[in-house]
Amino acid sequence: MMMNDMASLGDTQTQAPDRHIGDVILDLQGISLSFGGVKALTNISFDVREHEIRSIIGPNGAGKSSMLNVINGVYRPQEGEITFHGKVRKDMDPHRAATQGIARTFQNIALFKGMSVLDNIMTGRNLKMKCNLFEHALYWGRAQKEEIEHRKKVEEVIDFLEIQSIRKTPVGRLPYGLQKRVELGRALAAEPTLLLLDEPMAGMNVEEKQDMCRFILDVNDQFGTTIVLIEHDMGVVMDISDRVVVLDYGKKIGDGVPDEVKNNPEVIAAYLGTSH
Amino acid sequence: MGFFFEVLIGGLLSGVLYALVALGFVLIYKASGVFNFAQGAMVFFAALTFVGFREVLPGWTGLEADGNFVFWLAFVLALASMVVLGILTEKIVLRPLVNQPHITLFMATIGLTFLIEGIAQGIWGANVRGLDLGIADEPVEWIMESADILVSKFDLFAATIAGALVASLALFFQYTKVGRALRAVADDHQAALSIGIPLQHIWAIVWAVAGFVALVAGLIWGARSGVQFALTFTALKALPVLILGGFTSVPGAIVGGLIIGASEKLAEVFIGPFVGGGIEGWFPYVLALAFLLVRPEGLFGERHIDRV
Amino acid sequence: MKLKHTALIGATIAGLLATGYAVAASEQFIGLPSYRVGPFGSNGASLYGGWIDYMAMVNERDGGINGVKLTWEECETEYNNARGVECYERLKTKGATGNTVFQPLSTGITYSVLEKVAQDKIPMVTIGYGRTDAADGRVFPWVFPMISTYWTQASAIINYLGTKEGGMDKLKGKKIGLLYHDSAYGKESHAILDKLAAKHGFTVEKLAVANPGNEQQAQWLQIRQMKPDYVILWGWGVMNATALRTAAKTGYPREKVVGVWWSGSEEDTIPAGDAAKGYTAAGFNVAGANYPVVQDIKKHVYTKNKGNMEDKERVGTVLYNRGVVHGIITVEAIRKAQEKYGKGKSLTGEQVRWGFENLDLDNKRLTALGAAGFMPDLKITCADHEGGGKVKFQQWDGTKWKVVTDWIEGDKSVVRPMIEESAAAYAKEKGITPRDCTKEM
Amino acid sequence: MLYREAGQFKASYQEDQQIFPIRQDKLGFIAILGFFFVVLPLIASEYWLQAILIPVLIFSLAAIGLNILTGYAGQLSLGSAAFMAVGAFGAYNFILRIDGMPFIVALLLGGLCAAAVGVAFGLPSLRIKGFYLAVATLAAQFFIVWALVKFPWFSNNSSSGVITAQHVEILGFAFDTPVLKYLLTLAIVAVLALVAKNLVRSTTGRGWMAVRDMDVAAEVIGIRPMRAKLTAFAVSSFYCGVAGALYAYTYLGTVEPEGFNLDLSFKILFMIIIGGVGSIMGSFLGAAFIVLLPIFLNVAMHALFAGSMPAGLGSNLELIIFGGLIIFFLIVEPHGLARLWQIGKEKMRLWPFPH
Repeated sequence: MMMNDMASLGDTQTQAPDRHIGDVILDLQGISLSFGGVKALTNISFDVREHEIRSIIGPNGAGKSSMLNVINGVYRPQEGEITFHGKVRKDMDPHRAATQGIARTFQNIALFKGMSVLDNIMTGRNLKMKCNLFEHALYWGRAQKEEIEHRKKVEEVIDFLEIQSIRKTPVGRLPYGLQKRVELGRALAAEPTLLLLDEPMAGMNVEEKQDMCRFILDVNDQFGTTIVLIEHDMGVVMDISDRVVVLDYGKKIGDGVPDEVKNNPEVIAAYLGTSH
Repeated sequence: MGFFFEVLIGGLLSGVLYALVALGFVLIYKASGVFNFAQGAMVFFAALTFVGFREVLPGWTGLEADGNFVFWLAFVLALASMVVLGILTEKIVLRPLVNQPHITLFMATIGLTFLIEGIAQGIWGANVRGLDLGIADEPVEWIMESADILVSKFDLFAATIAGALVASLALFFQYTKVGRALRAVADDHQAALSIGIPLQHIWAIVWAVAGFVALVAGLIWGARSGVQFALTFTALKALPVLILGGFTSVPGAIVGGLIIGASEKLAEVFIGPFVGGGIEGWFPYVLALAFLLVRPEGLFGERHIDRV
Repeated sequence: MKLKHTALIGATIAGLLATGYAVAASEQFIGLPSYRVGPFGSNGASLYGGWIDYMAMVNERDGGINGVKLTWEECETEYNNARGVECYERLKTKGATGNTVFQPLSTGITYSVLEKVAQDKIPMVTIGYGRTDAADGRVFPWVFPMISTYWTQASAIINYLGTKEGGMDKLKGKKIGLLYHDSAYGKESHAILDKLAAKHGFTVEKLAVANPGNEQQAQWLQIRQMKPDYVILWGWGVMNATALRTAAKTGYPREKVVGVWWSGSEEDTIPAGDAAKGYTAAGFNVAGANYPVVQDIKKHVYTKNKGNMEDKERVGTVLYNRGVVHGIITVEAIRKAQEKYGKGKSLTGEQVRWGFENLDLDNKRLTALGAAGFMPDLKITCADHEGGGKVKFQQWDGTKWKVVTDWIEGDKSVVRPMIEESAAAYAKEKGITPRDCTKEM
Repeated sequence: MLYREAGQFKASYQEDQQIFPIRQDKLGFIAILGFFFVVLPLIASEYWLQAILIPVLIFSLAAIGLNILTGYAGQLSLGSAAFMAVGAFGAYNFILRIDGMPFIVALLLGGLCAAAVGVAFGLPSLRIKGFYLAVATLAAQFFIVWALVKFPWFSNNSSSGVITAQHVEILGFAFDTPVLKYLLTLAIVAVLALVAKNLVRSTTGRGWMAVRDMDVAAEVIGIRPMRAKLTAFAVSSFYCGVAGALYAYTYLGTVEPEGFNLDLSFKILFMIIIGGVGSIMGSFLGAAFIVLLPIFLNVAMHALFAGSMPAGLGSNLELIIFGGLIIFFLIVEPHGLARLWQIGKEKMRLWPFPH
């Protein structure tokens, strides 16, 4: 376990929480993905266990984001088999991934710029809201009750992420760091079992990074959410990950606990840019 | 079968004229991302200005009204007016609206349509005028005699002019400095700016060139059905061409024009009678729509892949 | 501050009262829902120009109608229904007695105010357009589709073709193409031509042209294929010039193309250039500036520089003269109404309506007006709001229109029953009890 | 000082989610409603009611419809007028062909016809975006008008394709005077505006906006872009359809298919751009602006230059000023009148102590 380095990152986290890494919930076997002849991913296999923080690292263009896109159904791999919660997935699209409890954030912030923070996070609850168009049109009655009920959940997320003061601000007006946080909030509002984070700390200063790390660990910790994380900051990755998978040019070149990966010669070569 | 080819050829030649109007849209969209709805009004403005100058010049200068000199002088003056209009549009309308959403710019060009229509008729009056380019609009006799297929001399002339225009525009963009700069701008505004291409300068040039295209289109359309307000409706003929050929492709405008022209005529003649006729108004749009469903990027557009 | 305010209001009221008083004595207000911009602006400018010039002439020459000066105000409709309704409402209350006649020169606007005019008691006169079955004055007391409706005109065109062929019986077996504007206006031609085709034994081939009609390659190639004996051109705006150009292009002789009156003005032939030569069109008025009435306008209005036309060359064109016809009919109806309700008085719309309904412009009166041969004689009755039903045919010689026939009448025995049938259906749908015309005076 | 929200605390989410969380706004709104429902019918002239207020209300409704589609769901449409036509002809045929059809039901059914047609023409939006879609919606514009002219059944075989709206009667009460027609229009528009407001602040509306702002992200959090786009097309066309039916029944009385032409579609688009994209209130402001501006220009032109200028020039000058003002307006406030209103309110909040 990698809990010993925690103190340096999260100032509030001093004692190791009680986490049980469970069974494999997501298993990818022999995934290959190509766009019009260009191979993005070649024969990649790895698994994700329940409650763990699993990182995907690799140089630019290694296929990390493509990997996330495969997991939540944005891209469909040409080859390979994905098993999620013990069931082999056949057809997949992002909507179905969402209904199965997969939520994610994006490398380039993909918030709904014209909407307020509150509304953005509320959209995360949409799958859990059952009223139909006509009830919405009438509003008073079931729709309002539902709205208030889910507002409570959303306010919990807002409290958790400490963004109470910007609740009603349109997200387009927020600074970058806060937007990233709101995006995390939107994903959390869906109460996912599997959370995919695509470079949640890119472009942040040290302080913001620390905050974000703390939130990720808290999510993992308090809600038991399984997290798949893409991140460039090696320090952070090695600190908070349970296991790390390393991609380069669409191929897997390393997989294991951080220490293992750190000392893998192929990984070192890839990062230093020497021969493959 | 002869009739089929007659309709087909007539349609293709009409299509060239649609392409001519569509070309103006493409130039501006390519360079500045503006869907310039005022292109139709520009066609009207250009033709009316030309005819207007042709009317008043003999009085001002004492020149012979039907002479070649007056024709070309009026042409040059009309062209100058279009260039001024293009530059003013860029300066007064587009520059302040830089970075606004596309739809805002689109709306501004509709506002511009009213403005141009008002100015054109305010200056030259609302009278409907004839325009004679000296080419009779009658069948080419030897084709008529040998194959009994009707091909209009005027349409052939118009197609030649359009072809020459496209060719010269292609050369202009390929081989001149301005042309290269324009292509750079079309590819990537930011990148073009960063290597020192004066974006707004380019825009002004493009609007002026679009004005020139509008003038040519206006003369040909004006000779066909008179110089009158209805010239603004030529824009509606160009829109399906645009979706078919792609907003950014010059060859797309030409090929799209040919396809739309030919298919709408064939549809009117061979499908029209079964549904009561008059389907030319909507058929090109439905055709373009059906095509888009299969190929959303249009005939020559680039395939767009969403990156997340 | 307050004092100033009160003073201002007082002055305004005083001003209003003063003008109201002055107007009441000697003015008759006519609201003009004109259009001078947009696709038909050219047509509107000529027509309203002629109308305004005629009224100005009556004011200048005669000092008004029995001393009652005509006043008018234009309201731009852009040929748009909603704008037309706004103009109708705006003009309604202007002048001493409100607007006393509404003539929108647009079938769309006619329909949009059709019910309002009955409520507001303002007669609506639609000369050569509008709702055809409104010619049944028993159902439509407030609407006057005068001189000739579309149906009468269609029938007159067929009669003209009959005379050209040398007798109506010669039409048997003939093929007539109908090139129509694909709209409510163009569709008016269908029912009547079908009926006449059945009666005379010819066939009608209908070809629709999509709005605006600047492309007709397909239609004329079809015409070339089906080789009709005549083509009736039922167009409007740019469609007419394009039709003539495309006819020339496809080699169809223009001598065999006959236009309706909205296809038969200089605005239609000039842009077509040489292609228009030989083309014939119907008209309930003719072109030409030599008629005494037009000469009077020139003398009393244009020499004083008070003319409405920007382009004086257009005085005497078909549409300009049509405007003069509008003026003559309006003025004569007011004159007629004054005979009943008091000469030298401003009349209400209701009173002017009576004038329209009892209008009788026989040839003697037309000669006195300087309009003999310029427009057909006309007699309106309670039941018949059309009144005339005669048209002349003019041929374009390349530079101007030349009258080629005398007045030709439509076939009332076919048209009138159709009008009555259609009007009865409307009355039933709307729950209107038709007036009993034997009791009207 | 009057417009101050300090001291108004929200104790529950319900209070926080009201349409007008600020008390002054609510009072102001009630005052406006009262003015339109009670005061105006008493003081407005027939001209104002029939020629201005009724069309402004009807166009507001159409603008709300287009705003739902374009402003909230981000799908540009140039076919609004055609959907109005479907509503008008739909309602006409329901009343004509079914005995005892109540007016309000026919109105809603007309709207539903428009919604169905709207969904059919909205299907391409699943694959086509932006201006390509906008031009594609022109297919709807031209096809629908053509079909209404071409098939005489729609106009009950009238020789010209024109329909005359039946008398409006609700529960035996005839709405035949301008005041009553105005009140009927106002009531329907007010209710539907409220419904629109409810929709856009609920999950449905958030779904639309999510698809508008970033459709890939919307799909990833479980919103179905297809459903969002098609419901937007349906609801938008429904609004346009009801507006079209009102256009026929409480405004013009007689309509022809060509009346619902491209110009009208553009006009409605102008209303939402000038009024404010993505704002219900902006739809009202935009409609008022676009209806009133040309009338104002016409009146002003007559007042200033009557007789001293050729009539044709006057009309063209109006057109020039209209076009110029639109461009000016887009440059000065690209977000529309609704934004100006908002800015005005922010200023009020600080007034008279801006710091």
